[in-house]
Amino acid sequence: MGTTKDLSKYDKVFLIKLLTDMVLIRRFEEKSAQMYGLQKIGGFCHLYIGQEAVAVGSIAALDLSTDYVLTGYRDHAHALACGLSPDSVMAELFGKETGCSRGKGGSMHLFDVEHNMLGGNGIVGGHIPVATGVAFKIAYNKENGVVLCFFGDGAIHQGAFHESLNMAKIWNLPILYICENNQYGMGTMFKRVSSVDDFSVMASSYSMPGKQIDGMDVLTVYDEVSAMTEHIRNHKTPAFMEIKTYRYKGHSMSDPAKYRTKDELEAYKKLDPIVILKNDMIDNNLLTEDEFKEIDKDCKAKSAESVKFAENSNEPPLSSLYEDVLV
Amino acid sequence: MGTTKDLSKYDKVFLIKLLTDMVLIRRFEEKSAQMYGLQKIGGFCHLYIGQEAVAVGSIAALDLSTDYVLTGYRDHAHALACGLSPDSVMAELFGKETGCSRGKGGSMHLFDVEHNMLGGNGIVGGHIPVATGVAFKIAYNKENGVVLCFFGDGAIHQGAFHESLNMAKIWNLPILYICENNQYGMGTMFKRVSSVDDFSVMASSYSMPGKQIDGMDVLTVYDEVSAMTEHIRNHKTPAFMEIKTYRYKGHSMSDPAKYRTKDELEAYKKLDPIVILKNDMIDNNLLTEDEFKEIDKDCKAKSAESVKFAENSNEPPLSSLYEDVLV
Amino acid sequence: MPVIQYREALRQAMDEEMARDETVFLMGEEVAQYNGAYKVSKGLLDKFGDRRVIDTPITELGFTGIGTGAAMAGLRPIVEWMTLNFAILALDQVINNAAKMLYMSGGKLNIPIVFRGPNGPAEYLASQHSQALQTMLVHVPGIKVVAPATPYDAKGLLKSAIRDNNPVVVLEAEMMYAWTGEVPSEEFLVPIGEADIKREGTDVSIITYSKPLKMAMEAAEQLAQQNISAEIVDLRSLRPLDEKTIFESVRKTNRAVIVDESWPMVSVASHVGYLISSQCFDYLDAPVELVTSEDVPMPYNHSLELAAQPSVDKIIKAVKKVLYID
Amino acid sequence: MPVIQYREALRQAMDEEMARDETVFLMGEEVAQYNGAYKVSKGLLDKFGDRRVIDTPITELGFTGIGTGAAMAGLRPIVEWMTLNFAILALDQVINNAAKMLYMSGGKLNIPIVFRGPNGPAEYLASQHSQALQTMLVHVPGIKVVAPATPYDAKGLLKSAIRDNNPVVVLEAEMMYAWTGEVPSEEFLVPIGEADIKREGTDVSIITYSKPLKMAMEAAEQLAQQNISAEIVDLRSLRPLDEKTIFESVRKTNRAVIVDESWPMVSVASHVGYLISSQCFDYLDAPVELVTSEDVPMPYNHSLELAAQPSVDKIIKAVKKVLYID
Ligand SMILES: Cc1ncc(C[n+]2csc(CCOP(=O)(O)OP(=O)(O)O)c2C)c(N)n1
Ligand SMILES: Cc1ncc(C[n+]2csc(CCOP(=O)(O)OP(=O)(O)O)c2C)c(N)n1
Ligand SMILES: [Mg+2]
Ligand SMILES: [Mg+2]
Repeated sequence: MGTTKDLSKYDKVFLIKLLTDMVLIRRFEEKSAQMYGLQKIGGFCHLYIGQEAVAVGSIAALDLSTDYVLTGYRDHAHALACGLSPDSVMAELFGKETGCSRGKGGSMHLFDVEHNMLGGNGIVGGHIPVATGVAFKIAYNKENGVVLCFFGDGAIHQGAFHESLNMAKIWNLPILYICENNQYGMGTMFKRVSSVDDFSVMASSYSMPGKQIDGMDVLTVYDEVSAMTEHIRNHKTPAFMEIKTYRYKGHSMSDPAKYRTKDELEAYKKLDPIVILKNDMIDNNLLTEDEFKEIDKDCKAKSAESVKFAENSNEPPLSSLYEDVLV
Repeated sequence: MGTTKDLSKYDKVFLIKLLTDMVLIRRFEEKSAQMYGLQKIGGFCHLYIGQEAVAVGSIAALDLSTDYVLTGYRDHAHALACGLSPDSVMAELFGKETGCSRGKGGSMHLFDVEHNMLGGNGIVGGHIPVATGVAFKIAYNKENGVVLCFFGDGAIHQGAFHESLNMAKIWNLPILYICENNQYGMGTMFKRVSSVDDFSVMASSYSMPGKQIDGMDVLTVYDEVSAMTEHIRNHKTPAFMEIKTYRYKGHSMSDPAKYRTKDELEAYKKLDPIVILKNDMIDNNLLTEDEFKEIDKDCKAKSAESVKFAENSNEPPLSSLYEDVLV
Repeated sequence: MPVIQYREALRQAMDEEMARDETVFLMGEEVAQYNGAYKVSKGLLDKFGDRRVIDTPITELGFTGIGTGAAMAGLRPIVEWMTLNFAILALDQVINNAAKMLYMSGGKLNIPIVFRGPNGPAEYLASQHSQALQTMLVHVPGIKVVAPATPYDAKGLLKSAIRDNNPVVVLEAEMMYAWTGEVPSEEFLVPIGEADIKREGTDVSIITYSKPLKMAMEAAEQLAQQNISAEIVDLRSLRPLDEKTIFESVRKTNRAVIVDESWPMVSVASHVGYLISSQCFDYLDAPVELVTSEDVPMPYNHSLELAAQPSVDKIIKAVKKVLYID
Repeated sequence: MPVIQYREALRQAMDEEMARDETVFLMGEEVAQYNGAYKVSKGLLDKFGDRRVIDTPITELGFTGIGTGAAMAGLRPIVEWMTLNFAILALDQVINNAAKMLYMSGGKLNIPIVFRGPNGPAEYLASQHSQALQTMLVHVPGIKVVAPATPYDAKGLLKSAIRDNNPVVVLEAEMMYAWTGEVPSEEFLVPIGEADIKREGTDVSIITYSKPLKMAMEAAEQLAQQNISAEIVDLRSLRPLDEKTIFESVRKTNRAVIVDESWPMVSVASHVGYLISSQCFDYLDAPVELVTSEDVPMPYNHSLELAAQPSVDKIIKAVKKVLYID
C-alpha cells in the first residue's frame, strides 16, 4: 500500500481511458439500478459494480477489428468496454427500438456486430461453445484474431465448459477462457459447489496454459491478458484464466445478498478497482483530484443522458414481434 | 517376460476364478459374434474381446452385496463378471422373454438387480451421472458400498463426466470412475480427439485421486482397483482410474476396423490377458495345460448351452409391448 | 379453510412428504441455503438439514442424472429445475434414462422421481428465459406430466407426484407462485390423470391448464355478462390426459376453445384439438379454436411480450368465433 | 436419369455445395476419416481435406454450439449428428442459441447452419437408439425442419438447407440411406416449405413424410387393387408446413389419414390432424385418422419393435376406417 506503484511504462492517455471506462460503467450501472427501481427496466438485471477492472482491463488488451468478446447475462460492462454507446445500451434496458438489440434482447442480450461484441447470453455456460465456434471461424479463415470468452465461477462446472476446452485445444483455436470468479454464483459461495479452490488447475486437463490473477487492479488484468492473448496468437493455442473479483451488489436486482457478511463486502470495497487506479495515478502525478472529479462528472452526465435518450426513444412497433424470427 | 511373476499372495481358487471368468467372456463373445453372423442377434453388438482383464479384475475387487456396477453399451462382460448367467445374457441378445431384460433391452441394456448390475446404457457418457446417483444413495443411507462406473476413452469428453466428478467430490460419494481406454472411440484413435494423452491428469480438476494402470494383466487391475476402492471406503472420496486396454474386434459387429494396422492388433494380441494369467499360473505351478483345456472346454460348453437356452426360449408376448412403460 | 400462496402449497407438499418418508429429498440450484430462487423450499433446509435439502452446482444434466440414479437405487428424489428453460440441458437424462429405465430393464428398475420447476413466460425475461416447454415432455412415454394452476391442485398433485413410483414432471410458473387460494389443513391428494371442471357452463368448453387458467376464468366472467355460458376444463394432468372429461364437456357444449401458453406448432393445444375433432366429430358445431402464444421467440419489450401471449381478449374472441357471434 | 442411393444424394449435395462455397464445412463424429458412421460423407475428407471435413469428439452439446458460433461469425457449418437420439444432448444449443440468436440480437446475427442426421427407428436398436424426435424441433420457432424421403428430395432439400441463411434441421434415417431413386445429374434445388403429391388420388389423402412414405405408397398400391384411390401427400418440410397443399388435397378427397413414425402424443401427426380438422371442417366426411408408433419406448425384440411402428396393414385399416368400409 505505502509504496508507490510505478506507472511509467503506461501512456497517460491510455490510463485515463481505463479509468474513464471503469467510472462510466460504475455510473451507468448505478443509473440502471435507479431506473430499475423506477420500473423503467424490468426482469433480470445483473450489475457489474465491483468487477469493472476485469472487463475494462481485458478488453483494453484487444483489437476489436479482429478480436471478439462473448459473455453471459452480466454483460452491460463488456458492451460498454467494447465501445457500445451508453445510449444504445440503456435504450435496450428500456426495451426501446433504439436499443442495441432493438428492444428485443434486453439486459441479458446485448449485441453489437460493429464492435465484435457477440453477446450476451442467458444460459449459464451456454455461450462457451458459441465463443469457441467464433474462434473456430478465426482459425478456419486463418485470421489473426482472438476471442475472449467470459463466464462465472458458477458456469465453470457446466459440461459445456469441459467439451469446449477440449475441442479448442485439439483444433488450436485462438480463445482465452476467462472465469470471472466473483466468489458467488447467485447465493452460492463458489467453494460450496466446487471441488477445487483454484480453477486454474483445470487448464491442465486440456493441456493449455492456465493462470489465476487478481482482478481488482485493472493494470494487472491488462498486463496479464495482454501477455496471454499474445501467447495465444503466437503459439496458436487456447488458454484459460481465472480472474479473482467481487460483485458489490446482489446477483440481480431482486437479490438482497443476505448470504454474505457486511464485513466481507466492506473488505472488498477497500480494494475498489477505481480507487486503486485513481490513487496509483495520483501517486504518479498522472491525475489530480480535480481531473478525477471531471471524469466522474462526465460519466454521470453520459449515464443521465443515456436515460434521456432511452426515455425519448420509441417502443418497437407491434409488427416487429413477427420480425427477425427467420431472415 | 523371462522372469516368473510371484503369485504366492493369491489364493489358487481365486486365480482359477479370474481365469475362468475371462475365458468364459472370451468364448461367450465369440459365440455372440457367431450368432450375430447367423442373424440370431441384431442391431448393435459391441464385443469385449481383448479387454477381459478390466471387467474381471476390477469387479473381482467388489462385494456385490453392497457394491454396484454400471457401464455403457459394451456390457456383456460386466454382466457376466457380476454373475449373470450366460443363459440370461444370451437370451437377451436373442431378444427372448427369458433374457435378463425380458428381451426388451438387448445387447446394450443388460440389467440384473440381484447382482447390483444396473446397466448397460446406450448413450455415451449418459450413465456417468446415473452411476454417481447410485453412489449418492450409498452415501445418503450411510452404507458401505462402492460404485464402479465404467466408460470409454470417447465418453470422457462428454460434459456429463465433468459435471458428475465435481459433484461426486463435493458430496464425497463412494464411486470409482474407470475410463477403459481401449485406444479407440469407434473409428477414432483417442489421441485425435483428446487434448491429453494421460487421462489420469483430469482427476486433479476434481481434487480426487487419479491413476493410470495397465489393463492387460488382470492381477494388476485387481490389485489396483482393490487398493483404490479400499481408499474410497476409508477416505470417503471418489476416485478416477484410467485402465489401458485394447479391443481386438471392431467397434461393433458392423465395423471392419480398417482404421488400424494389422501390426498394431497383433502387437496387442501378444499381451492377451488370458494368456498372461495362464502363463503366470503355469509358471507358478498353479495350473497345467490340461487344466486350462478343461476350463476352456467348460466355457465353450456354457456358451453353447446359452445359445440352446436362448433358442428354446419364447419370444416375449405381444402384450408385453405395452408393459413396463409405467409401474 | 386457510388461504395460502401457490409456493407455500408446494412447500407444504414437500415438507409433509419429506416428514412422511425418509427416502424423499430435495436437490437443485439454490434450494437449500437460499431457500429457493423463488422461495418454494423456504425453511426446508432448517427443518431437514443438508442431508436432505441439497444445493447443487449449475449442472442441470448432471444433477438430473444423479437424481435418476438415486431413484434407480431406491431413493425418492425431488429435483428442482430453477426454470424449465435450463432443463433443456437435462432432457437427455429425462428422456433417455428416467423415462426408459423401467422399459429397458424389462420392468426391473422403476424411477420414483419428481422433476419440478417454473415453466412458461414471466415478465421482461426475453427469449431464453420465457419458454413454455411442455411439448418436449408430454410427447415422451414413460413419464407423467402435471401442471397445477391453483394452490390446492399444486399441493395435492405434488404430493401424489412424490408418492408416484414413476418419473413425474410438475410444471409450475414464476407468476403463479404468489397466487393464493384455499387449501385444507387436513392431508389430501389430487390424483394424477384427472382433469377438473373449474367452472360449469353450457355454451362452450374452454380447455386450458397452468397459468392461462386465470385468464380463462376472467374471460368466462366477462362472457357471462354477455349471457355466454363457458365451461372451463382445467386439464391439470397433461400425461396421462383425462380425455373422458374433455370429451364429456365438449359433447355437452358442442364447442371448444383451447388455451395454451406454449408455441402453437405441435403443442398440447393442437394435440387436444385433434383429439376433440376426431372423438367429438359428430358433436362439434364449429371448428376447435386454439389460443396459444405467437409462433415467435419471446421479445424483451413488455408490450411485445404481452402481445405474444394469450390474453382474456384473445380468448373471448376465440369463443365468439366458435359461437359464430359477430 | 441416374439412379442413386439416398446417402449418395446427400453426399452429392454436400460435395457440390462445399465446392461452390468455401465457407461451407462439415463437422461431426466419424464424418472424416471413417467416412461417416453411415458413409454419408464418403470421400469428402479426401476431396476437401481436414480443414473442411472435421472429426469431433463425442460432445454433441459442444460441437453443436461451436457450429452455431461459427455460423454466427460468418461460416456455413453442416453439423452431422450421428443420430437424433444423441442430439437431445445438444438441444439447448439449437433451441436457446441457434433458433433465437437472430431474434435476440434484433435481427443482427443470423445463423446459417445445417444440423443433419438419421432420425427414427432402425432395427434391433432398443429404446435409446430408436426415437423419432421431430416433435422437439418442429415445435420451436426460429428454425426450419425438413424430412426428405427420396434421394431426389434429399439432395434438393439439403442443398437448399445449406444455402438457407437460417438454421435448418435435415431429418434422415438409417433405413433410408440405402434407398435408391432417380436424381438428375444437372444441378437442382427443392425449395423448403413445399409438400409434394407423391401419388394422385381421389378417395382419401394419406399425409406422411420421411421413412413411412414407402409404407404409404405400398398401402396405396394395395388399396388401388381394391379400387380405393389414395392420394399421397409427402410433407417434406415440417417447419414451415405447406398447409395449402395439405388442405387442397383433403378438400378434394374429404378424408385424411396421417402417417407418422413418432409417438402419438403432441406429434406432427396430431398437429396436422388438428389443422385439417379445423381448416377443412366442412369438407371432412370422417374424422382424421392417425397411424403413429405406439405410445411406448422401443423394445429390442424385433417382432415387438415392428408391432410398435406404423405398418402397411395399419395404414390400410385406417384408410378403410375413414371410408367406413367394413
Ligand atoms: C443453465 C442455467 N442454469 C441456471 C440459470 C440461473 N442462473 C442465472 S445466473 C446464475 C448464477 C451464475 O453464477 P456465475 O456463473 O458465478 O456468474 P455471476 O452471476 O457470478 O456473474 C444462475 C444459477 C441459468 N441462467 N442458466
Ligand atoms: C451421446 C452419444 N453419441 C454418440 C453415440 C454413438 N457411439 C456409440 S459408441 C461410440 C464410441 C464410444 O467410444 P468409447 O467411449 O471409447 O467406448 P468404446 O466403444 O471404445 O468401449 C459412439 C460415438 C452414442 N451412442 N451416444
Ligand atoms: Mg459468480
Ligand atoms: Mg474406446
